[in-house]
Amino acid sequence: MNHIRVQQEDFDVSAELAQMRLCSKEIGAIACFVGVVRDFNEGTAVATMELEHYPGMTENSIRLIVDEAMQRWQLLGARVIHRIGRLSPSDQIVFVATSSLHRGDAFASCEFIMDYLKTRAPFWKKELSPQGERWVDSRSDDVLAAQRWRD
Amino acid sequence: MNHIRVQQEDFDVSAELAQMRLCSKEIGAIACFVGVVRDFNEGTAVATMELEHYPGMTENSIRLIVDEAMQRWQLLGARVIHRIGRLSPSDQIVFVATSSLHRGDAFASCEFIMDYLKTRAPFWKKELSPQGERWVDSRSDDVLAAQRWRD
Amino acid sequence: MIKVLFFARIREQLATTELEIDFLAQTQSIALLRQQLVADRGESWAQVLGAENVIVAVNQTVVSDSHSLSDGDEVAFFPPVTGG
Amino acid sequence: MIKVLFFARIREQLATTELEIDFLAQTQSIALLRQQLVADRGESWAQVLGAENVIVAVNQTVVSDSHSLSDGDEVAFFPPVTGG
Repeated sequence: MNHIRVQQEDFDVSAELAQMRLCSKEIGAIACFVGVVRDFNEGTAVATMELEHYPGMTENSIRLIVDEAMQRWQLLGARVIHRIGRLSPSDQIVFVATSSLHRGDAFASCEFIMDYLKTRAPFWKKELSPQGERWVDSRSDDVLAAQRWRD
Repeated sequence: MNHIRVQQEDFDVSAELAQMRLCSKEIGAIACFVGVVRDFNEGTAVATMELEHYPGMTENSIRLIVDEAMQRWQLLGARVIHRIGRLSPSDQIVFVATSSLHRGDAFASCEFIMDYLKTRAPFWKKELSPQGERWVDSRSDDVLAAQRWRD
Repeated sequence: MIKVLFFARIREQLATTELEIDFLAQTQSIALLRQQLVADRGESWAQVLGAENVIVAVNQTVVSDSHSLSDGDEVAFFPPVTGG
Repeated sequence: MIKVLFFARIREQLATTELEIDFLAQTQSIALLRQQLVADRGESWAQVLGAENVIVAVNQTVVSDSHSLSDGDEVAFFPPVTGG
Protein backbone atom coordinates (compact mmCIF):
# COMPACT_ATOMS: atom_id res chain seq x y z
CA MET A 1 0.00 0.00 0.00
CA ASN A 2 2.86 2.35 0.86
CA HIS A 3 6.03 2.58 -1.12
CA ILE A 4 9.23 4.49 -0.36
CA ARG A 5 12.32 4.70 -2.57
CA VAL A 6 15.59 6.60 -2.49
CA GLN A 7 17.30 6.38 -5.85
CA GLN A 8 19.62 8.08 -8.32
CA GLU A 9 17.42 7.43 -11.39
CA ASP A 10 14.59 9.67 -12.50
CA PHE A 11 11.00 8.55 -11.91
CA ASP A 12 7.94 8.42 -14.14
CA VAL A 13 4.98 10.04 -12.39
CA SER A 14 2.42 8.33 -14.65
CA ALA A 15 3.85 4.90 -13.87
CA GLU A 16 3.83 5.66 -10.13
CA LEU A 17 0.23 6.85 -10.22
CA ALA A 18 -0.78 3.78 -12.24
CA GLN A 19 0.77 1.55 -9.55
CA MET A 20 -1.08 3.54 -6.92
CA ARG A 21 -4.44 3.15 -8.72
CA LEU A 22 -3.89 -0.61 -8.90
CA CYS A 23 -3.72 -0.83 -5.09
CA SER A 24 -7.36 -0.03 -4.45
CA LYS A 25 -10.55 0.29 -6.46
CA GLU A 26 -11.88 2.70 -3.86
CA ILE A 27 -9.45 5.49 -4.78
CA GLY A 28 -11.28 8.63 -5.85
CA ALA A 29 -8.53 11.19 -5.36
CA ILE A 30 -4.77 11.30 -5.76
CA ALA A 31 -2.79 14.35 -4.66
CA CYS A 32 0.78 14.47 -5.76
CA PHE A 33 3.77 16.72 -5.51
CA VAL A 34 6.89 16.93 -7.62
CA GLY A 35 9.89 18.97 -6.47
CA VAL A 36 12.03 20.35 -9.29
CA VAL A 37 15.63 21.63 -9.36
CA ARG A 38 15.48 25.37 -9.90
CA ASP A 39 17.86 27.25 -12.13
CA PHE A 40 18.29 30.07 -9.69
CA ASN A 41 18.62 29.87 -5.95
CA GLU A 42 19.06 33.17 -4.16
CA GLY A 43 20.44 34.79 -7.28
CA THR A 44 23.19 32.28 -8.08
CA ALA A 45 23.08 30.35 -11.34
CA VAL A 46 23.09 26.63 -10.52
CA ALA A 47 24.85 24.38 -12.97
CA THR A 48 24.17 21.13 -11.10
CA MET A 49 23.23 19.94 -7.68
CA GLU A 50 24.53 17.08 -5.55
CA LEU A 51 22.20 15.36 -3.10
CA GLU A 52 23.72 13.51 -0.16
CA HIS A 53 21.70 11.35 2.22
CA TYR A 54 22.05 9.09 5.26
CA PRO A 55 21.32 5.59 3.94
CA GLY A 56 18.98 3.70 6.21
CA MET A 57 17.94 6.64 8.35
CA THR A 58 16.51 8.39 5.29
CA GLU A 59 14.19 5.53 4.43
CA ASN A 60 13.24 5.01 8.09
CA SER A 61 12.44 8.67 8.66
CA ILE A 62 10.27 8.81 5.53
CA ARG A 63 8.49 5.66 6.68
CA LEU A 64 7.74 7.30 10.05
CA ILE A 65 6.41 10.43 8.31
CA VAL A 66 4.16 8.34 6.05
CA ASP A 67 2.93 6.29 9.03
CA GLU A 68 2.01 9.49 10.84
CA ALA A 69 0.10 10.71 7.77
CA MET A 70 -1.78 7.38 7.60
CA GLN A 71 -2.85 7.86 11.22
CA ARG A 72 -3.99 11.44 10.72
CA TRP A 73 -5.95 11.00 7.50
CA GLN A 74 -8.00 8.30 5.80
CA LEU A 75 -5.59 7.22 3.12
CA LEU A 76 -5.62 4.30 0.72
CA GLY A 77 -1.91 4.56 -0.09
CA ALA A 78 1.18 6.75 -0.13
CA ARG A 79 4.26 6.77 -2.36
CA VAL A 80 7.44 8.74 -1.81
CA ILE A 81 10.49 8.81 -4.08
CA HIS A 82 13.52 10.97 -3.37
CA ARG A 83 16.46 11.19 -5.75
CA ILE A 84 20.09 11.42 -4.67
CA GLY A 85 23.35 12.16 -6.48
CA ARG A 86 23.94 14.66 -9.27
CA LEU A 87 20.91 16.58 -10.59
CA SER A 88 20.49 19.42 -13.11
CA PRO A 89 18.04 22.33 -13.35
CA SER A 90 14.49 21.21 -14.28
CA ASP A 91 15.22 17.68 -13.03
CA GLN A 92 12.67 16.08 -10.75
CA ILE A 93 14.01 15.67 -7.17
CA VAL A 94 11.15 14.37 -5.09
CA PHE A 95 7.75 12.76 -5.62
CA VAL A 96 5.02 12.38 -3.00
CA ALA A 97 1.58 10.98 -3.79
CA THR A 98 -1.29 10.08 -1.49
CA SER A 99 -4.56 8.46 -2.43
CA SER A 100 -7.88 8.61 -0.67
CA LEU A 101 -11.63 8.30 -1.16
CA HIS A 102 -11.99 12.07 -1.23
CA ARG A 103 -9.62 14.86 -2.14
CA GLY A 104 -9.47 16.71 1.20
CA ASP A 105 -7.50 13.94 2.89
CA ALA A 106 -5.28 13.44 -0.15
CA PHE A 107 -4.30 17.13 -0.38
CA ALA A 108 -3.68 17.59 3.35
CA SER A 109 -1.62 14.43 3.77
CA CYS A 110 0.49 15.10 0.67
CA GLU A 111 1.40 18.58 1.92
CA PHE A 112 2.03 17.21 5.43
CA ILE A 113 4.44 14.57 4.11
CA MET A 114 6.33 17.18 2.07
CA ASP A 115 6.55 19.60 5.00
CA TYR A 116 7.85 16.90 7.34
CA LEU A 117 10.18 15.42 4.75
CA LYS A 118 11.75 18.87 4.27
CA THR A 119 12.61 19.14 7.97
CA ARG A 120 13.06 15.52 9.10
CA ALA A 121 14.46 13.36 6.32
CA PRO A 122 18.28 13.43 6.23
CA PHE A 123 19.07 14.80 2.77
CA TRP A 124 21.50 17.63 2.04
CA LYS A 125 21.78 19.66 -1.16
CA LYS A 126 25.01 21.10 -2.47
CA GLU A 127 24.90 23.52 -5.39
CA LEU A 128 27.73 23.29 -7.89
CA SER A 129 27.79 26.60 -9.76
CA PRO A 130 30.44 28.28 -11.92
CA GLN A 131 31.35 30.20 -8.72
CA GLY A 132 32.11 26.98 -6.86
CA GLU A 133 30.39 24.65 -4.43
CA ARG A 134 27.86 25.73 -1.83
CA TRP A 135 25.87 23.72 0.70
CA VAL A 136 22.27 24.91 0.60
CA ASP A 137 21.10 26.48 3.86
CA SER A 138 17.95 25.17 5.50
CA ARG A 139 14.99 27.52 5.14
CA SER A 140 13.18 28.93 8.17
CA ASP A 141 10.00 28.79 6.03
CA ASP A 142 10.33 25.01 5.98
CA VAL A 143 10.53 24.85 9.77
CA LEU A 144 7.43 27.04 10.04
CA ALA A 145 5.59 24.94 7.44
CA ALA A 146 6.25 21.78 9.46
CA GLN A 147 5.20 23.46 12.71
CA ARG A 148 1.72 24.17 11.28
CA TRP A 149 0.87 20.49 11.65
CA ARG A 150 1.47 20.29 15.41
CA ASP A 151 -1.69 19.67 17.39
CA MET B 1 1.68 29.19 -19.48
CA ASN B 2 -1.84 27.94 -18.74
CA HIS B 3 -3.45 25.09 -20.58
CA ILE B 4 -7.03 23.82 -20.39
CA ARG B 5 -8.47 20.83 -22.22
CA VAL B 6 -11.76 18.95 -22.22
CA GLN B 7 -11.38 15.63 -23.99
CA GLN B 8 -12.58 12.05 -24.25
CA GLU B 9 -9.08 10.51 -24.35
CA ASP B 10 -7.04 9.61 -21.32
CA PHE B 11 -4.10 11.82 -20.35
CA ASP B 12 -0.49 11.07 -19.41
CA VAL B 13 0.44 12.86 -16.18
CA SER B 14 4.19 12.57 -16.84
CA ALA B 15 3.84 14.17 -20.26
CA GLU B 16 1.73 16.99 -18.82
CA LEU B 17 4.23 17.65 -16.04
CA ALA B 18 7.10 17.60 -18.54
CA GLN B 19 5.29 20.26 -20.61
CA MET B 20 4.78 22.26 -17.44
CA ARG B 21 8.46 22.08 -16.49
CA LEU B 22 9.43 23.33 -19.97
CA CYS B 23 7.46 26.55 -19.41
CA SER B 24 9.79 28.01 -16.80
CA LYS B 25 13.22 27.27 -15.38
CA GLU B 26 12.14 28.90 -12.12
CA ILE B 27 9.70 26.12 -11.19
CA GLY B 28 10.62 24.53 -7.88
CA ALA B 29 7.30 22.92 -6.98
CA ILE B 30 4.46 21.24 -8.86
CA ALA B 31 1.30 20.22 -7.04
CA CYS B 32 -1.04 18.01 -8.95
CA PHE B 33 -4.33 16.25 -8.50
CA VAL B 34 -5.83 13.30 -10.33
CA GLY B 35 -9.49 12.40 -9.88
CA VAL B 36 -10.26 8.71 -10.37
CA VAL B 37 -13.54 6.87 -11.11
CA ARG B 38 -14.42 4.90 -8.00
CA ASP B 39 -15.84 1.42 -8.11
CA PHE B 40 -18.38 2.13 -5.42
CA ASN B 41 -20.42 5.23 -4.96
CA GLU B 42 -22.77 5.22 -2.01
CA GLY B 43 -22.87 1.43 -2.01
CA THR B 44 -23.80 0.85 -5.63
CA ALA B 45 -21.44 -1.03 -7.91
CA VAL B 46 -20.60 1.22 -10.84
CA ALA B 47 -20.03 -0.49 -14.15
CA THR B 48 -19.29 2.65 -16.14
CA MET B 49 -19.85 6.36 -15.92
CA GLU B 50 -20.95 8.88 -18.53
CA LEU B 51 -19.73 12.46 -18.29
CA GLU B 52 -21.77 15.19 -19.94
CA HIS B 53 -20.61 18.80 -20.25
CA TYR B 54 -21.62 22.18 -21.68
CA PRO B 55 -19.17 22.77 -24.52
CA GLY B 56 -17.80 26.28 -24.47
CA MET B 57 -19.05 27.21 -21.02
CA THR B 58 -16.99 24.39 -19.50
CA GLU B 59 -13.72 25.68 -20.93
CA ASN B 60 -14.63 29.29 -20.11
CA SER B 61 -15.53 28.52 -16.52
CA ILE B 62 -12.29 26.58 -15.99
CA ARG B 63 -10.36 29.49 -17.50
CA LEU B 64 -12.00 31.89 -15.02
CA ILE B 65 -11.15 29.58 -12.11
CA VAL B 66 -7.52 29.33 -13.22
CA ASP B 67 -7.32 33.11 -13.71
CA GLU B 68 -8.58 33.61 -10.17
CA ALA B 69 -5.95 31.19 -8.86
CA MET B 70 -3.23 33.09 -10.75
CA GLN B 71 -4.33 36.29 -9.04
CA ARG B 72 -4.40 34.77 -5.57
CA TRP B 73 -1.08 32.92 -5.66
CA GLN B 74 2.31 33.33 -7.28
CA LEU B 75 2.10 30.70 -9.98
CA LEU B 76 4.32 29.91 -12.93
CA GLY B 77 1.69 27.86 -14.73
CA ALA B 78 -1.50 25.84 -14.44
CA ARG B 79 -2.85 22.90 -16.43
CA VAL B 80 -6.35 21.44 -16.23
CA ILE B 81 -7.67 18.45 -18.18
CA HIS B 82 -11.18 17.09 -17.72
CA ARG B 83 -12.41 14.00 -19.50
CA ILE B 84 -15.92 13.54 -20.89
CA GLY B 85 -17.88 10.59 -22.28
CA ARG B 86 -17.79 6.99 -21.08
CA LEU B 87 -15.39 6.12 -18.23
CA SER B 88 -14.77 2.97 -16.18
CA PRO B 89 -13.69 2.38 -12.56
CA SER B 90 -10.03 3.31 -11.95
CA ASP B 91 -10.03 5.59 -15.01
CA GLN B 92 -8.59 9.05 -14.57
CA ILE B 93 -11.29 11.76 -14.82
CA VAL B 94 -9.61 15.05 -14.06
CA PHE B 95 -6.09 16.45 -13.83
CA VAL B 96 -5.07 19.73 -12.22
CA ALA B 97 -1.47 20.86 -11.85
CA THR B 98 -0.02 24.15 -10.69
CA SER B 99 3.62 25.17 -10.63
CA SER B 100 5.33 27.73 -8.47
CA LEU B 101 8.66 28.73 -6.97
CA HIS B 102 7.70 27.20 -3.63
CA ARG B 103 5.32 24.45 -2.66
CA GLY B 104 2.89 26.43 -0.48
CA ASP B 105 1.43 28.35 -3.41
CA ALA B 106 1.34 25.23 -5.59
CA PHE B 107 -0.59 23.16 -3.04
CA ALA B 108 -3.10 25.88 -2.15
CA SER B 109 -3.86 26.85 -5.74
CA CYS B 110 -4.23 23.24 -6.89
CA GLU B 111 -6.77 22.52 -4.15
CA PHE B 112 -8.55 25.83 -4.86
CA ILE B 113 -8.91 24.99 -8.56
CA MET B 114 -10.30 21.53 -7.75
CA ASP B 115 -12.76 22.91 -5.20
CA TYR B 116 -14.04 25.55 -7.61
CA LEU B 117 -14.09 23.19 -10.56
CA LYS B 118 -16.28 20.80 -8.54
CA THR B 119 -18.91 23.49 -7.96
CA ARG B 120 -18.59 25.81 -10.99
CA ALA B 121 -17.58 23.89 -14.09
CA PRO B 122 -20.60 22.46 -15.94
CA PHE B 123 -19.97 18.71 -15.92
CA TRP B 124 -22.51 16.07 -14.93
CA LYS B 125 -21.84 12.45 -14.04
CA LYS B 126 -24.25 9.63 -14.72
CA GLU B 127 -23.54 6.20 -13.26
CA LEU B 128 -24.45 3.22 -15.37
CA SER B 129 -24.70 0.25 -13.04
CA PRO B 130 -26.32 -3.19 -13.37
CA GLN B 131 -29.28 -1.61 -11.54
CA GLY B 132 -29.73 1.04 -14.23
CA GLU B 133 -28.78 4.63 -14.82
CA ARG B 134 -28.42 7.24 -12.10
CA TRP B 135 -27.41 10.89 -12.25
CA VAL B 136 -24.90 11.55 -9.48
CA ASP B 137 -26.13 14.03 -6.87
CA SER B 138 -24.00 17.04 -6.06
CA ARG B 139 -22.26 16.79 -2.68
CA SER B 140 -22.79 19.36 0.04
CA ASP B 141 -19.16 18.72 1.04
CA ASP B 142 -18.11 20.16 -2.31
CA VAL B 143 -20.11 23.34 -1.73
CA LEU B 144 -18.52 23.71 1.71
CA ALA B 145 -15.05 23.06 0.29
CA ALA B 146 -15.50 25.85 -2.25
CA GLN B 147 -16.85 28.25 0.39
CA ARG B 148 -13.62 27.93 2.40
CA TRP B 149 -11.85 30.08 -0.19
CA ARG B 150 -14.15 33.11 0.16
CA ASP B 151 -12.43 36.15 1.62
CA MET C 1 -34.48 34.57 -31.27
CA ILE C 2 -33.26 33.06 -28.03
CA LYS C 3 -31.45 29.72 -27.99
CA VAL C 4 -32.33 27.56 -24.98
CA LEU C 5 -30.18 24.57 -23.93
CA PHE C 6 -30.92 21.83 -21.41
CA PHE C 7 -28.33 19.56 -19.78
CA ALA C 8 -28.09 16.30 -17.85
CA ARG C 9 -31.12 15.30 -15.74
CA ILE C 10 -33.12 18.31 -16.98
CA ARG C 11 -32.38 17.46 -20.62
CA GLU C 12 -33.65 13.92 -20.02
CA GLN C 13 -36.71 14.96 -18.00
CA LEU C 14 -37.80 17.39 -20.71
CA ALA C 15 -36.62 15.11 -23.53
CA THR C 16 -35.22 18.28 -25.08
CA THR C 17 -31.61 19.19 -25.78
CA GLU C 18 -32.11 22.55 -27.42
CA LEU C 19 -34.86 24.82 -28.70
CA GLU C 20 -35.27 28.29 -30.12
CA ILE C 21 -37.88 30.73 -28.96
CA ASP C 22 -38.82 34.13 -30.39
CA PHE C 23 -37.48 37.08 -28.48
CA LEU C 24 -40.63 38.88 -27.27
CA ALA C 25 -41.72 41.12 -24.43
CA GLN C 26 -42.75 37.86 -22.74
CA THR C 27 -39.16 36.61 -22.69
CA GLN C 28 -37.28 39.63 -21.42
CA SER C 29 -36.12 37.96 -18.20
CA ILE C 30 -35.31 34.42 -17.11
CA ALA C 31 -38.48 34.34 -15.00
CA LEU C 32 -40.59 35.44 -18.00
CA LEU C 33 -38.81 32.99 -20.33
CA ARG C 34 -39.59 30.16 -17.93
CA GLN C 35 -43.29 31.16 -17.85
CA GLN C 36 -43.36 31.26 -21.63
CA LEU C 37 -41.77 27.79 -21.91
CA VAL C 38 -44.34 26.37 -19.48
CA ALA C 39 -47.17 28.07 -21.39
CA ASP C 40 -45.88 26.56 -24.65
CA ARG C 41 -44.91 23.10 -23.39
CA GLY C 42 -47.17 22.26 -20.48
CA GLU C 43 -47.22 21.88 -16.72
CA SER C 44 -44.55 19.15 -16.56
CA TRP C 45 -42.04 21.81 -17.63
CA ALA C 46 -43.05 23.99 -14.68
CA GLN C 47 -41.96 21.31 -12.24
CA VAL C 48 -38.65 20.58 -13.95
CA LEU C 49 -37.60 24.18 -14.63
CA GLY C 50 -39.01 25.48 -11.34
CA ALA C 51 -37.18 22.96 -9.13
CA GLU C 52 -35.20 24.64 -6.37
CA ASN C 53 -31.70 23.73 -7.47
CA VAL C 54 -31.97 24.49 -11.19
CA ILE C 55 -29.07 26.65 -12.38
CA VAL C 56 -29.50 29.12 -15.24
CA ALA C 57 -26.70 30.49 -17.39
CA VAL C 58 -26.99 33.25 -19.98
CA ASN C 59 -24.24 33.37 -22.56
CA GLN C 60 -22.36 30.82 -20.43
CA THR C 61 -22.45 32.84 -17.21
CA VAL C 62 -24.61 31.79 -14.25
CA VAL C 63 -27.36 34.36 -13.57
CA SER C 64 -30.35 34.88 -11.30
CA ASP C 65 -34.02 34.75 -12.30
CA SER C 66 -34.25 38.51 -12.59
CA HIS C 67 -31.55 38.61 -15.29
CA SER C 68 -32.69 40.50 -18.42
CA LEU C 69 -32.47 38.82 -21.80
CA SER C 70 -31.54 40.26 -25.16
CA ASP C 71 -32.24 39.02 -28.65
CA GLY C 72 -29.66 36.38 -29.61
CA ASP C 73 -28.88 35.28 -26.06
CA GLU C 74 -28.00 31.67 -25.28
CA VAL C 75 -29.82 30.44 -22.17
CA ALA C 76 -29.04 27.13 -20.44
CA PHE C 77 -30.89 25.27 -17.70
CA PHE C 78 -28.94 22.63 -15.77
CA PRO C 79 -28.76 20.81 -12.42
CA PRO C 80 -25.94 21.34 -9.88
CA VAL C 81 -22.62 20.32 -11.42
CA THR C 82 -20.97 17.02 -10.49
CA GLY C 83 -17.68 16.90 -12.39
CA GLY C 84 -14.15 16.53 -11.11
CA MET D 1 32.82 0.24 20.03
CA ILE D 2 30.72 3.19 18.83
CA LYS D 3 30.41 3.99 15.12
CA VAL D 4 30.36 7.71 14.42
CA LEU D 5 29.17 9.12 11.07
CA PHE D 6 29.43 12.65 9.66
CA PHE D 7 27.36 14.08 6.82
CA ALA D 8 27.33 16.97 4.37
CA ARG D 9 29.03 20.20 5.48
CA ILE D 10 30.21 18.60 8.75
CA ARG D 11 31.73 15.64 6.90
CA GLU D 12 33.65 18.07 4.69
CA GLN D 13 34.73 20.37 7.52
CA LEU D 14 36.10 17.44 9.51
CA ALA D 15 37.35 15.62 6.40
CA THR D 16 35.90 12.51 8.03
CA THR D 17 33.06 10.30 6.85
CA GLU D 18 33.11 7.69 9.56
CA LEU D 19 35.17 6.61 12.57
CA GLU D 20 35.01 4.11 15.38
CA ILE D 21 35.68 4.96 18.99
CA ASP D 22 35.96 2.66 22.00
CA PHE D 23 32.94 2.56 24.24
CA LEU D 24 34.21 3.91 27.57
CA ALA D 25 32.92 5.75 30.60
CA GLN D 26 34.02 8.88 28.72
CA THR D 27 31.55 8.21 25.91
CA GLN D 28 28.38 7.37 27.78
CA SER D 29 26.45 10.38 26.51
CA ILE D 30 26.47 12.51 23.36
CA ALA D 31 27.96 15.40 25.32
CA LEU D 32 30.76 13.15 26.62
CA LEU D 33 31.34 11.59 23.20
CA ARG D 34 31.75 15.06 21.72
CA GLN D 35 34.32 15.97 24.42
CA GLN D 36 36.21 12.79 23.72
CA LEU D 37 36.28 13.45 19.97
CA VAL D 38 37.61 16.97 20.58
CA ALA D 39 40.23 15.62 23.00
CA ASP D 40 41.35 13.07 20.38
CA ARG D 41 41.13 15.25 17.26
CA GLY D 42 41.77 18.83 18.32
CA GLU D 43 40.08 22.17 18.83
CA SER D 44 38.81 22.53 15.23
CA TRP D 45 36.43 19.65 16.00
CA ALA D 46 35.01 21.55 18.98
CA GLN D 47 33.86 24.36 16.69
CA VAL D 48 32.33 22.10 14.07
CA LEU D 49 30.60 19.65 16.43
CA GLY D 50 29.65 22.37 18.93
CA ALA D 51 27.95 24.65 16.38
CA GLU D 52 24.41 25.58 17.41
CA ASN D 53 22.50 23.83 14.64
CA VAL D 54 24.30 20.47 14.62
CA ILE D 55 21.83 17.58 14.73
CA VAL D 56 22.74 14.29 16.40
CA ALA D 57 21.09 10.94 15.70
CA VAL D 58 21.67 7.71 17.62
CA ASN D 59 20.72 4.55 15.79
CA GLN D 60 19.05 6.76 13.17
CA THR D 61 16.81 8.65 15.59
CA VAL D 62 17.43 12.31 16.43
CA VAL D 63 18.39 12.76 20.10
CA SER D 64 19.47 15.47 22.54
CA ASP D 65 22.94 15.96 24.02
CA SER D 66 21.98 14.22 27.24
CA HIS D 67 21.13 10.98 25.40
CA SER D 68 22.93 7.94 26.87
CA LEU D 69 25.01 5.73 24.61
CA SER D 70 25.44 1.97 24.64
CA ASP D 71 28.17 -0.20 23.20
CA GLY D 72 27.51 -0.79 19.49
CA ASP D 73 25.49 2.40 18.94
CA GLU D 74 25.65 4.27 15.64
CA VAL D 75 25.97 8.02 16.19
CA ALA D 76 25.63 10.58 13.40
CA PHE D 77 26.38 14.32 13.34
CA PHE D 78 24.80 16.34 10.56
CA PRO D 79 23.62 19.86 9.67
CA PRO D 80 19.92 20.81 9.25
CA VAL D 81 18.40 18.82 6.40
CA THR D 82 17.74 20.43 3.01
CA GLY D 83 16.13 17.76 0.86
CA GLY D 84 12.81 17.79 -0.94
